[in-house]
Amino acid sequence: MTMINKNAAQLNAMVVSNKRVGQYHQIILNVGDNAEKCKPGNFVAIKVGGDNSRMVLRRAFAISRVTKNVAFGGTIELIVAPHGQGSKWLCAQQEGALIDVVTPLGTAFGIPTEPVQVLLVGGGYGSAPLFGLAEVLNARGCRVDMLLGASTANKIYAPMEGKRSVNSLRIFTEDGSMGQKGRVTDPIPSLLSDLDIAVVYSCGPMAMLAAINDITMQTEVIHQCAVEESMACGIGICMTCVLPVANAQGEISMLRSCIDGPVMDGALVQWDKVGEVL
Amino acid sequence: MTMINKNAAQLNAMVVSNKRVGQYHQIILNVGDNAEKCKPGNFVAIKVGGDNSRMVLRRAFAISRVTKNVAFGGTIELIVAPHGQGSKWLCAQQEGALIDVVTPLGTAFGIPTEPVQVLLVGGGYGSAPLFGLAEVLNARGCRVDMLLGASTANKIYAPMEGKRSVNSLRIFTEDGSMGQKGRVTDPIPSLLSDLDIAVVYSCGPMAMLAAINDITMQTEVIHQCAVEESMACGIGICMTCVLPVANAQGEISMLRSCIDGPVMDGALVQWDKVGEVL
Amino acid sequence: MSELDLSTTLGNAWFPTPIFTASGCASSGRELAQFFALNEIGGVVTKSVMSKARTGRPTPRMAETPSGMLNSIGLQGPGIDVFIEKDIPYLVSQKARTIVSIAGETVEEYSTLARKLRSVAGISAVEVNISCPNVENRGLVFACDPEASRRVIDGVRRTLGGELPIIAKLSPDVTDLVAIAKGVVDAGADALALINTVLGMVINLDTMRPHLGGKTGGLSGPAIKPIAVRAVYQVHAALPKTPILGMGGISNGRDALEMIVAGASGVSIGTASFGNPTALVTIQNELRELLHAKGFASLRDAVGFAHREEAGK
Amino acid sequence: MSELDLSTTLGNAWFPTPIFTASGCASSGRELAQFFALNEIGGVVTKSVMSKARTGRPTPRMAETPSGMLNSIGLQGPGIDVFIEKDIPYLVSQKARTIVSIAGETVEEYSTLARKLRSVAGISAVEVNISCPNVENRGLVFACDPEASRRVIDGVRRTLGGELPIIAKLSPDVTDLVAIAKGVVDAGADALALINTVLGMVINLDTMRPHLGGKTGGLSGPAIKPIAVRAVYQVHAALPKTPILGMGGISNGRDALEMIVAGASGVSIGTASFGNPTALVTIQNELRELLHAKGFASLRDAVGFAHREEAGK
Ligand SMILES: Cc1cc2nc3c(=O)[nH]c(=O)nc-3n(C[C@H](O)[C@H](O)[C@H](O)COP(=O)(O)OP(=O)(O)OC[C@H]3O[C@@H](n4cnc5c(N)ncnc54)[C@H](O)[C@@H]3O)c2cc1C
Ligand SMILES: Cc1cc2nc3c(=O)[nH]c(=O)nc-3n(C[C@H](O)[C@H](O)[C@H](O)COP(=O)(O)OP(=O)(O)OC[C@H]3O[C@@H](n4cnc5c(N)ncnc54)[C@H](O)[C@@H]3O)c2cc1C
Ligand SMILES: Cc1cc2nc3c(=O)[nH]c(=O)nc-3n(C[C@H](O)[C@H](O)[C@H](O)COP(=O)(O)O)c2cc1C
Ligand SMILES: Cc1cc2nc3c(=O)[nH]c(=O)nc-3n(C[C@H](O)[C@H](O)[C@H](O)COP(=O)(O)O)c2cc1C
Ligand code: FES
Ligand code: FES
Repeated sequence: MTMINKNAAQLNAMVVSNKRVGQYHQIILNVGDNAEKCKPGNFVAIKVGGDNSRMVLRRAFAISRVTKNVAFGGTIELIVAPHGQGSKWLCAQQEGALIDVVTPLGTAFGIPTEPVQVLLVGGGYGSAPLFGLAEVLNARGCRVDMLLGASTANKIYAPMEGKRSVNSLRIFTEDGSMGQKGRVTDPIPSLLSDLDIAVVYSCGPMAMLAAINDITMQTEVIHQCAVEESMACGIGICMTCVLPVANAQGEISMLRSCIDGPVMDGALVQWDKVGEVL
Repeated sequence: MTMINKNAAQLNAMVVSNKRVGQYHQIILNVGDNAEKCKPGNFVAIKVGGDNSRMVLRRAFAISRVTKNVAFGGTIELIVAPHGQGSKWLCAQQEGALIDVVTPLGTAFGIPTEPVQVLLVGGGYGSAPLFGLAEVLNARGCRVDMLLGASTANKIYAPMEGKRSVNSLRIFTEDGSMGQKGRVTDPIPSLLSDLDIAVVYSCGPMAMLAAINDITMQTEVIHQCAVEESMACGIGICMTCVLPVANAQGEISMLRSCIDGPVMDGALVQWDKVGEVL
Repeated sequence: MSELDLSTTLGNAWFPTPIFTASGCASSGRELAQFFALNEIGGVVTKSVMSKARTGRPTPRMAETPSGMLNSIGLQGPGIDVFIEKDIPYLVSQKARTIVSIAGETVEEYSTLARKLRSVAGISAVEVNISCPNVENRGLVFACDPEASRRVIDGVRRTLGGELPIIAKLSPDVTDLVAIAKGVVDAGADALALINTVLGMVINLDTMRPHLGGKTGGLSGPAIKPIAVRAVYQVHAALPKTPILGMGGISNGRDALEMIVAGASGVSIGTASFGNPTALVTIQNELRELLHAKGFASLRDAVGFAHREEAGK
Repeated sequence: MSELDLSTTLGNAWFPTPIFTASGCASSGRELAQFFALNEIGGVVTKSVMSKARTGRPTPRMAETPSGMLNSIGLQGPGIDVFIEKDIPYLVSQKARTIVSIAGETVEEYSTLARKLRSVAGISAVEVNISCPNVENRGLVFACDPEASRRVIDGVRRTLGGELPIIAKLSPDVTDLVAIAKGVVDAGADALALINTVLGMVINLDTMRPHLGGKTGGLSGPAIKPIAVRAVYQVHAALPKTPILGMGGISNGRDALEMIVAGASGVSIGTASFGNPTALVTIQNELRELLHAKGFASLRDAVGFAHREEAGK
């Protein structure tokens, strides 16, 4: 039996840097040797608000990139949107601050054993883990095309250095303020029929993932998506983060997106039943 | 009818400096013009813990000294013991931080109209308001003798510059680590019989105030003491900070130490009934 | 935006805004007047007054708890006669709309209090705090006993006649809050105040005994907000026509709006004023802005909005 | 200090320490085993299991609240058969002392669950979670109805025989907790677990509806600690011989000690594990140090210490 949370550790990570990038903060944390265990798709759970905080739950953030850094040992990068009190607190942490993290958590993106052609689709800060994923796929010899979308330009996260591992990158904004005007899902049907894509990897809002899945279900293409459900614990003990997923036999059960996800096989997720009683 | 809290205002005060002094922190806050309304004996109520704090109540601190400062306008000084989470948070605030304060609150020490001889007795951080008081009394031409006591040396707060307004200062520690070994109350009976003292001013733990009052009650000497009861609001609306006090007719009622105190006539406080049901 | 109609009614009493002090958290009003004009808010709910003067419970009377506090005041107060003589005229002089909170140890005491208030000018409504021990029945709190609750309200209703609206203030420490609410409404309450504090305790680890002089105390503040919202929602669902004065942990405009869409026609602010003497006006301003931002033309449209039918169901 | 005796008993079951997981806050144990060895703590209380598999309530199932959270899981689980087949052997393999929590919708279902557990090796006690809607009686929660509570415990007692201790887990959402406690002890409970979550609600101001899929949820975490301490203190005062497993907001050693001196023989840690996966061991270490610092020779001496006679009274 595989051990749940088997790579996870709770540790105090130092903030190595914290920079604003558009509407997001790029935060680099020193997690030492633990970085070696972090794979694209995994996430960290962070204690927010300091000692006297009224916030009792951790916040989940995707690990965007993992680096082996000479000065600090291993570091992980997060791309954080200042949303509510907890993420705002995180975005306000300065270099040198110590942060209580549990990492790495959750499933990772599956990497093809063959150098196939893949499509990466990200919405908003959902692009964060895709650049780290692209590096791995690229090293495996895959051809990586990427589509990023958001409502507006400064919600697009697309760092310069990230583009190196990507063969093509197209950007879509709903207001047309960057790249093409429209939705990131618009070009997918033609891409899937024109190119020989084996896997679509996606990360972003649930509605986007569901829309992508509608498209891939018409094809033979595998859809690996990183879902985002509210999580109270991040380690599988609370049962709050569930969504309906079928197994190979077609039996549907409520799986925990923190340990059976966030990366899931899109074809098995019962998108129309998310948020319903089974 | 006098207005309750009539000088009080809620304002954001900047931390001008924060220095460790023995076991205490000397914290100077810029309160602008409001400083002019602060008198020895008054206190401030401070919001602690920042935006997401689970601490919902303000913390009360005596105003130690008031200064007119060229750079900042009016400042007030606090002497803070890092006791629990709230006071520790305050002691950790750095220069430049903005702090939400309500000030000045409560009654002030009564100042004699004639230049009489007075004795000031402080326990622990209770000495804080006494130096500001000494300045005022000194300016009025009073002879000011001061006794300070604490369990041990670094709980004695007796700043150099404060001593200027004091004719004599004697220090007592229970462990003998500074000044004389013993209690601050020990010398009071002989001082009251040897010197022509008109008023004893006291500030410190309730047990010390009660002990002083036992002594002054044997004499004609007036005892003005600053009491310290747990306060939820500091402004007279919650009724948590009460203690039994007689009026001129001898009728006892539960007075609020935040608006009818902290400075009270020791002779009227019913020391033996504090904490009892009337 | 200044056009947005914030006015509300509790029974036949009209108030320009839905923001009230909470009983026992504004003393007699004078103390807060330094921080804002008392007629700027919806109204002042006075500290519960009894027929005789009371010195209350022993100290310590408070303990801070995570996102809340316990209090054990024991209804210290001057008694109804001094209250009518000294406190009401002050509130009237400030043009504050006043809801007088009364508390008793017997059904008769509540009626006596109501009788004294009947002829007093300048009162908008009477809040009947039934979270008091009933000395005639083993000290069982009135609000925890459906029959005793009814009898108190019935007595007050008969004494007051039809003029002044009665707001019955209930305790959340019961198995079936809706049943108690229905009982007091049947007995003549025009409106309900929900919720009083939740019974709690803190142990002092220095003395190794209960920290409060009165051992147990009432829990208030943000910690109890989810309990209060649930209470208001449940009772509004069962009694949609009965106005509710909602309270429990409201500290900002969002909290106030949550309570209003759950079913409250007005909200009382208690503990938040201890942390922030200007809380009432801040919350009132935030609520106005939020209602506007959410597209409501008036407060009235927002009351109970969370209960609306789901589209397509 | 390592000498300090932390051991405790609940009925005839012995545990090396008084620190337990809380039902529903440690799943089946495996998830936490990465963070500490399950046999290091007093024991694991498993998620309440029902006779059939259940998918539970719709999402969202949680909302954070000031110093607490609401949950609405709806007892999702694999059903007793799969549980016995898969989860118990794992816990046994880890040498974890195990308290199995059971939940039912009818009195009969509880007895059925007890019957299945009777012959299972490696169980230290059964916790009976009676905070479930009684489908035979208008969905009224068993724990809110003294008679239904008694009947559940009575049925489980008869089925189990005298061997396994029964811990009845009560809800704080009742008018008279002591009466319910007495009833279930009369019916055969060896110990009590106090408290389950407090019913609450959060409104989502984006959708302007109750945030949780199940509308209401259970409030847990530090916010409810004063309610839990009060409940434990009250019940221990009334039933000093009945061991109590105390819970509700315990996040550090001081909280645990507060609960113990109020009258708990053991404590369960729920929500704190969500914020801190190593909470149980941290709390256990802090408790050991605190007991030592306060001069206790054993945990046993501290249980109920806040109730001791006052000197000279
Ligand atoms: C697996 C996973 C990966 C994520 N990766 C990222 C990322 O890379 N960058 C990023 O900016 N955000 C990411 N999020 C979303 C992030 O967790 C939320 O924005 C954050 O929890 C909000 O906390 P808050 O205190 O700022 O907001 P509040 O709204 O005040 O939070 C209140 C509660 O709701 C929960 N919550 C609120 N929004 C979300 C959400 N969108 N998803 C899950 N829980 C939520 C919080 O955790 C908290 O418990 C991720 C979420 C998950 C589950
Ligand atoms: C009029 C007045 C003047 C004071 N002046 C000073 C001063 O000059 N310097 C100084 O260091 N301290 C002073 N204190 C005490 C100071 O208010 C407390 O040390 C502080 O409130 C403790 O808060 P905490 O969060 O650190 O401790 P905690 O113990 O965590 O506080 C918990 C709660 O208890 C209350 N509380 C705890 N201890 C006291 C106490 N001794 N008095 C009143 N309330 C208490 C707190 O306000 C808070 O609500 C004064 C208190 C009063 C009433
Ligand atoms: C210090 C204090 C005193 C109170 N006194 C009374 C009272 O006299 N009568 C009453 O009906 N409620 C009283 N309450 C309860 C409040 O009116 C209110 O119902 C409760 O505190 C919840 O609101 P909050 O969380 O905003 O404080 C008191 C509450 C506090 C904190
Ligand atoms: C997510 C969650 C699930 C829970 N599930 C159960 C359960 O299945 N059975 C039960 O008896 N109690 C359950 N509880 C209640 C806890 O066991 C505990 O009584 C309560 O949360 C108070 O403790 P805490 O504040 O330490 O969490 C659950 C609590 C939470 C937060
Ligand atoms: S977040 Fe707790 S089980 Fe997934
Ligand atoms: S502290 Fe609230 S009345 Fe004095």
